[in-house]
Amino acid sequence: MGRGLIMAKLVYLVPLFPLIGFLINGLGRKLLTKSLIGIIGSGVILASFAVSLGIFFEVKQDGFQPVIVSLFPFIKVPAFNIPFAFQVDQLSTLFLLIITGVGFLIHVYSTSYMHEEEPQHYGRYFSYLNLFVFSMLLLVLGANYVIMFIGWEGVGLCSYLLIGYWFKNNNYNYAARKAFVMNRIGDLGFLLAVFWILGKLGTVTYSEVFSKASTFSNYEVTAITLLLFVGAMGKSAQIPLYTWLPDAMAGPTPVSALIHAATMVTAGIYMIVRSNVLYTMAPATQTFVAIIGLSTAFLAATIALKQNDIKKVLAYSTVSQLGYMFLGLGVGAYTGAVFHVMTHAFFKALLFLGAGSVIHAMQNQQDVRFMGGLKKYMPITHITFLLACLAISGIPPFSGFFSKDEILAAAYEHNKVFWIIGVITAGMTAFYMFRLYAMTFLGHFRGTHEQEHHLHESPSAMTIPLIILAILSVVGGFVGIPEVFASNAHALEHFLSPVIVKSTEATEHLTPGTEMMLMAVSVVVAVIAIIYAWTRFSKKPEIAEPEGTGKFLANKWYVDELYDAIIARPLLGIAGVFKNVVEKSGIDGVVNGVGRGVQYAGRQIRLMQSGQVGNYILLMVLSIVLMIILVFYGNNLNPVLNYFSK
Amino acid sequence: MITVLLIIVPVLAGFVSFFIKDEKSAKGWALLSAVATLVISLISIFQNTNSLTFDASWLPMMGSRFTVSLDGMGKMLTLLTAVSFPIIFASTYNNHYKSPNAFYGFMLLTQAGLTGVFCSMDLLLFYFFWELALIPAYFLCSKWGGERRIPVTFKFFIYTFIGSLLMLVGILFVYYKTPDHSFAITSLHNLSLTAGEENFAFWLFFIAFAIKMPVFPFHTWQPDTYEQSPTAVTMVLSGVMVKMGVFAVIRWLLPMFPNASVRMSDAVIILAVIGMLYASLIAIRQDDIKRLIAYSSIAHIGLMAASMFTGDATGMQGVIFQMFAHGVNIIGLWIVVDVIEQQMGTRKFSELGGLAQKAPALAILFVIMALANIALPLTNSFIGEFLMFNSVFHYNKILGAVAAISIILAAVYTLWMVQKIFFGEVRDAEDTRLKVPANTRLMLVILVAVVLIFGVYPQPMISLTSDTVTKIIAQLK
Amino acid sequence: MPITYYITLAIVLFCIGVVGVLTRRNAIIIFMCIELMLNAVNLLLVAFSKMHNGKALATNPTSLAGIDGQLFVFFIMVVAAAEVCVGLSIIVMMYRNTHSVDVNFLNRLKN
Amino acid sequence: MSTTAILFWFLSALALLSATMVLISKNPVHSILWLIIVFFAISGHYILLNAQFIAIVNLIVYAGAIMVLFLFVVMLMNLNSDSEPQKNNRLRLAGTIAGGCLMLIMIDVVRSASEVQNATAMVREGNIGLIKTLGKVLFVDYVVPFEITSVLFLSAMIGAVVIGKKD
Amino acid sequence: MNTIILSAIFGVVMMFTGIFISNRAAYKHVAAIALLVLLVFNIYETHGFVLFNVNADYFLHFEKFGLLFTSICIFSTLVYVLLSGKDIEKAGANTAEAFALIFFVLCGIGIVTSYTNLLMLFVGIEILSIPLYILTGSDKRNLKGNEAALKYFLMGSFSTGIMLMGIALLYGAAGTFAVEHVASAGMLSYLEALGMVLIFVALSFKVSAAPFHFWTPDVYDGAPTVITSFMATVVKVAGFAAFIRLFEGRLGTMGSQTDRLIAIVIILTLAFGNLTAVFQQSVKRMLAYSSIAQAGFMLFALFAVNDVAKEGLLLYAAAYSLATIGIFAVLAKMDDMTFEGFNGLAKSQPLIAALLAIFFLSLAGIPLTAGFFAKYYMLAAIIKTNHYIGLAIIGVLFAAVSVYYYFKVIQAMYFKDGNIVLAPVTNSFKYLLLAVAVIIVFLGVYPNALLSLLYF
Repeated sequence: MGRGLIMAKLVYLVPLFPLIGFLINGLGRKLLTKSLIGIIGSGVILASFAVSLGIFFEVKQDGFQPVIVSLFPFIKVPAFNIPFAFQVDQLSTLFLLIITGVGFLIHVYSTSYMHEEEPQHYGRYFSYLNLFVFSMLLLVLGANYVIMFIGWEGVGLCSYLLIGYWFKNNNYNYAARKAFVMNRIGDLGFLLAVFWILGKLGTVTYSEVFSKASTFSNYEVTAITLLLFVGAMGKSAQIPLYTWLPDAMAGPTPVSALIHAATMVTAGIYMIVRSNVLYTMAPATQTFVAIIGLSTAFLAATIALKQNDIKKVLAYSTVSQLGYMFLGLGVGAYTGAVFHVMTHAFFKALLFLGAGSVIHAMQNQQDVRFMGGLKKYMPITHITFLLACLAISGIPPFSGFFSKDEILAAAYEHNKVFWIIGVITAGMTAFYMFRLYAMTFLGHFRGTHEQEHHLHESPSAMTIPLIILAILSVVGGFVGIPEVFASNAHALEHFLSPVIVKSTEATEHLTPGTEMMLMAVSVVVAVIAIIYAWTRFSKKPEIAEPEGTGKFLANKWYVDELYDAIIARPLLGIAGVFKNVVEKSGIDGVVNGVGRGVQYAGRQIRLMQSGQVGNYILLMVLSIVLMIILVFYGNNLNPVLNYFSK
Repeated sequence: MITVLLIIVPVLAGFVSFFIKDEKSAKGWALLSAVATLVISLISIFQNTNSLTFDASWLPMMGSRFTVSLDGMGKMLTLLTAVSFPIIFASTYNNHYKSPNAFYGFMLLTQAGLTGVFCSMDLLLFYFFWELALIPAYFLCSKWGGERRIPVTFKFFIYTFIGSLLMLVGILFVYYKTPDHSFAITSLHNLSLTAGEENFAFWLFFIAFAIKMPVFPFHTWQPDTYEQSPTAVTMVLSGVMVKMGVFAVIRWLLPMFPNASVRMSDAVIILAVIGMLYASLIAIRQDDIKRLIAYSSIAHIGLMAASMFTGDATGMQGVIFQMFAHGVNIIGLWIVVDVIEQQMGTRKFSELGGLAQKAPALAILFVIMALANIALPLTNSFIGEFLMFNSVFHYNKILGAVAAISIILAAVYTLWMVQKIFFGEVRDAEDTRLKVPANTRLMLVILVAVVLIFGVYPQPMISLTSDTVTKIIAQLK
Repeated sequence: MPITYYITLAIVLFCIGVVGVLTRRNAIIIFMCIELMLNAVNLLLVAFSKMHNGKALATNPTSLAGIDGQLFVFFIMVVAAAEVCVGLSIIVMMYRNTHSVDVNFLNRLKN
Repeated sequence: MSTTAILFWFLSALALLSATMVLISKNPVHSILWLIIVFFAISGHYILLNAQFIAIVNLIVYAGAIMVLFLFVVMLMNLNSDSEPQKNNRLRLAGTIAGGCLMLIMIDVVRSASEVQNATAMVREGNIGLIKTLGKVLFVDYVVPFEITSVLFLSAMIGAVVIGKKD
Repeated sequence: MNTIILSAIFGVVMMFTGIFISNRAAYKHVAAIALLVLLVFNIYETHGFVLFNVNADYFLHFEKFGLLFTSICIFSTLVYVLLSGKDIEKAGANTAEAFALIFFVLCGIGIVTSYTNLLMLFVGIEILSIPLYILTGSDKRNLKGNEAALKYFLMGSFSTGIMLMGIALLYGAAGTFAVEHVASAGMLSYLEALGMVLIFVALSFKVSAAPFHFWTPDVYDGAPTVITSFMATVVKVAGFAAFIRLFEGRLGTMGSQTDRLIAIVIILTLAFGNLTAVFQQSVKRMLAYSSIAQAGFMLFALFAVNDVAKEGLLLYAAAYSLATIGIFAVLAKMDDMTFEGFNGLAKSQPLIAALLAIFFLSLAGIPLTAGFFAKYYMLAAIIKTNHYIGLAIIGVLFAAVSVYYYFKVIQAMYFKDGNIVLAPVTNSFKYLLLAVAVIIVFLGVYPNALLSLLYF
């Protein structure tokens, strides 16, 4: 290494720029003008993106070895040394590009979207966004689990801050807090895993951990990977810690696009891919991951079927797609998962930004039942949104098709039931996306006149990112095109191969015929779902309140209520009991009781002080008698009295 | 000699302060002396332990000498004390106290006591300072506190006094077990006791320290006292004084009774872990900022208590680091509480809300402090809590995991607090801005800077105190 | 005479004195009972004195051993006289103020 | 039974009886008179023990001076039997039981003491109780306590003056 | 010997002063000067300087501990006379006689701190007690005073009877009254043991140890405040000197049962004193109970009987006496002796309040006051025996209880508001009080100043 790797050594610049942006915007939010804030906010990300590109080109060269840039010792104690170090390799570089690239576009979009905010809040927004990018970059760049954890918690914090951005609204604050707390539950698992690794190996640096991984017993590696996965559950919104993500839509829409679709929620996938060495050693965990991923994908998809809030649909869709990615991880298709992260970043960011554009135009109306027919008012938004819908539905040759099929193929290899459920879920995905599309853009407008009067296409700062993302959504899939279509296929897999260890028990690849067959089935299912949704909802939008199963789905399987009933309420109840009963009457009761006991004893003993000489002398005489008994006949009393001698 | 100065300056300044009738001058004098002490303390950081040792004859008949010295941990804690007081004085500069001369006099005496505790190398001397720190604090709470101050602080006093008296018995007990009948730390660190004696003495000392820290179930004095004390005193109590307990365990208890410490570690750690969860849960249901922070502090101290007894060098390092971190953080929180209480006239969550609109800068600073309170990475408490949880987890995985639940609960109540105070709609109709005086703001900024600097680059503090860790762990082995 | 006889006699007298102190209410009689106790002690001391003297005489015919006992009795009498002097004046003072010597009326001070 | 023994038993019985009568007489004057008889009985014992000096002093100081003083006071106050109402019977019983217990227990302890086993008090012989012997020792060896006792009398005197005199 | 003789002489001198000098204010000064002379001669005696060389070793033996103890008593009395001289004048009509009695008491103290013979113990105790009966009743018009005097007298005589019985039994066993013989080595015989128990009871009565303490609150409460001050301090600690002289050589021979006996008495004393004090409304009566509680601590010395115990007893005597005399001196100037009576004292009399606070802190045993080292030594004495350490723990728990009632006064003075009525105090009174407080604090920081006198 070292040969011409100039950019890789400057990798610290990548997170540094957003940090600078954060500081400038954060401290100077009252001094800077809005445009200046926008320029700084986006500019630093662009700078990071440029550096990332430079790094990418270096990493792409053959024979590239991972570069570790160590800045300073973060925690250095005799038992271990955790440096503040960054690791540049294929995986982190890929994520750098996604984060800074998509991040930049969303920043640009935000300059326009958030333009109505007061300058200081505008500055606050951009500083949060910059801080988020900084944290996310730390997460993917860290050369050890602790640095990753810093980013891991940092993105959680930024997510909290941005969800609660409009802090006057207490519902948003609740959503923010919920997000943070649920993330924390996951973080706890992550942290415990880190402790375990640290205790066993005395290091958390990836390269050392993976090279020493064989010292773990089977039980340990399973436990560690499970704990890490708990972290991923929280961050990437998997069952049972997924309910925060739909609520997180309280934040500004670009935030949803960046954090809750494109980047932060994929941190869990990044982490597992990063730890693929460990996961490959723990097949039990892998199966668990696959099952959780698949269940989440299915559950979220069913919920998405009946949601009417445009962002909620997209949120559940995100949860569902993340489930897909975990399915991929669980069946060993690490590259597939990363591939899907990438394509998902493109089209889901696009969908959210498109939705943002719609919401912007609709003056913050988010319910699709009051939209419709926007096609003619917002052409660019409409086209890009349609492309994204096709991409997510897995229609060839859009990006989603390739990435999703890679996962499904791997699932098929692993277990056919996984595949069947996966395909059904894919069908549902196509259905709800086009239900959403149809109700938003097709048919006739159902909103108020005032809203109709204001309908317009968004400004270019918003549409240009849409267009760029649309292009990426369309062509992005070709980096991972399967072998059946091209000879020089799976560029992504080749690129990532140095960081991913193949499972030793990996089955043979499917025959091209089977693979074609699988693709055909999923495409057919998707197309049928699209046609049904399109025809049904463009004519007769679903406005009535749902009933029966529909109501069950619309109410999200009542999971929030369930959590409330079995976790939140009992916990508060216990806390109340502790506060009002145990603390007051119990512990403090004992303490005060001692005091009261002393007073009571004082009051009683006082009565012996009767003032009567006769009584006093009587007590004295009795005491003398007792004392003599004690001294001369006292041996029989020994057991009682020995109590006082030590 | 520098070490002696650290004690003498506040003592003398404190006595002088009693005679300064004018409020302004008293304040200025206190601040001046506190800053002077800070300067001395900063100088002492760069001296080596030998040159900081001062030894003089005191009570030859009793085997006690006036021996003070500073090792890494001592330097750190005297620094914490020296930093806290100027910050406290400066941040509450605008508050008015009746008879300010006595107020500042007692404050400075408390400072002297605290400093003395941290640098005594003679057990009897240590006990002296231990009490010297308590008495003025009692007067401060009782005289300048809230409505229920008299019974509450009295409970606090008696509670801690019982603890220290038991410790006194323990001190005498070990004194007669030293071969040369001496209170010197070197003699006491080489006791040879039977298992029974060691256990007995262990508990005598531990109860005193446990009350001071406080460890569940000896904690009930604390929330009341914090609530009723004037905030400046609460800062001293929670920022520095509770560290006395932790410090004393590390300085005295563990090295004197290494075997008993190992034997009792299960019991202590279980108590501490129960306390962490218990206090966290209670914190969730509080309606008073001070009580919430008080319970939060109990939870944090519980972690320190658990970690100290794991016998793990890393955990010990974490505890020592966290003493500083916790002190800085909680003082920061109290400063904000003080501002709110002074200006809004209430500390009830149910009566607060939306202050972020009235005082955005304060909100930001408070949020950072709150995040430090929940040990977010890149704040100083993360370092400490990381090391401490690590050690507890290695001590026993189940206990570690259970203890770690408290970090979730910490997030719940801390964010709840932030939300209730700063977010949401403004509660009162008046659209007045919350005035945050420049001095208060400056102090908060300093504290935030400390939080972040040591959160990102904790190494100086770790290196400073590593000698203590090495010594203690060697003693435990 | 066996010394135990004297001891028993003295103790019985002493205890009669004690019982008197316990059962009577008249301060003067209580005081008299105390004097009775002192006399019991005196008797005992003299008896012991003679016992020790007897023992010593067996070896040394001119021994004065045991004389301390009788001297002690003398001092007791001296002290008792002084005490009676003070005690009676206190009782008289009390009587002047309250016209009673009943100790049961001495209960302004209690608890 | 020898004369000594008869005397001993007689005096003992007299002392105990009179002592009991001191307790149970309702009239204080009677109590005093009974007490004087006790003192006489005890003086008899002293004489029996050949402690003549003590016997005489006992008669003069106790039976003579002190008891007369008592008698004066009682008569001065004009106390008669009615002036002492019945004491609470329960307390009386408790007092008697307590005193009885004390007696039993002390006797039991003393009788089992080794020093007194087979020891006798020399009766009607020995000369330490004679005035001459005693006086010698008292004014030679015991001069210090003897002189110091004067302080006692001084204070008693002051007491009598301070308390007894009318303001 | 100097003390015994001189104090007897000074007592007589005071009596004559009463006759020849009609200015009552002068008595105080005469007494103070006499005390000063007494103190000087007593201290000289520790250097071997004796006024009258009387060989009385069979009865009295003067050694450093006893002399030092006497010095502390004399010094305390001096402070007492200076602080409370005015109040003595008010207490009764016979001021000069009162001073004379105080000197006689000191004579008794000189005896009980140096006796070697049970006869002297008896005589000493009586010389100590009889003046006190009189002083208690010196305010003849006060019914409470009368009652207190009579109670004190009756019970005191009763306890004298008990003590004499004990002495007689001891004599029966040993054939002599010399303490060294009585306290000979070896197991106690039954007779001796019974005698010791009875003497123990009588002395316990004198130092008001439970369950023989019942007279204390009533008498202290009923007596004129200024007399209570003297009784509760100087006289009481002298009782301990008597106690420890008797038990000094006894430790090895008393056996575990007697140990237990003392232990139980200690616990009872601590319990009765502290618990009952908690409930009191009147500060004066509270102090009476607290003096019982303090006695409980001083009894530790008796239990341990070692060097540390003796050093501690000295310190305790000084610390306790000075602080209590200081408190009573202020108390005597107050109309309302309840706790409420102290409300707001800090406002009207800041200096006096501060000094009172120091005295109370000292009584509570807070460090930096002499009271702390006093308690410290007592605990040390117990722990040094490496035996019955549970007793030390019980002791400290009750010490914590004692904080409750001592601090109630401090709370009243500092944290509560009220209109206090205090008789006018002179500046010299204040300065003297200040000096006492300084001594207490000085001994609290450097107790060696006093203790090293034992070993110079």
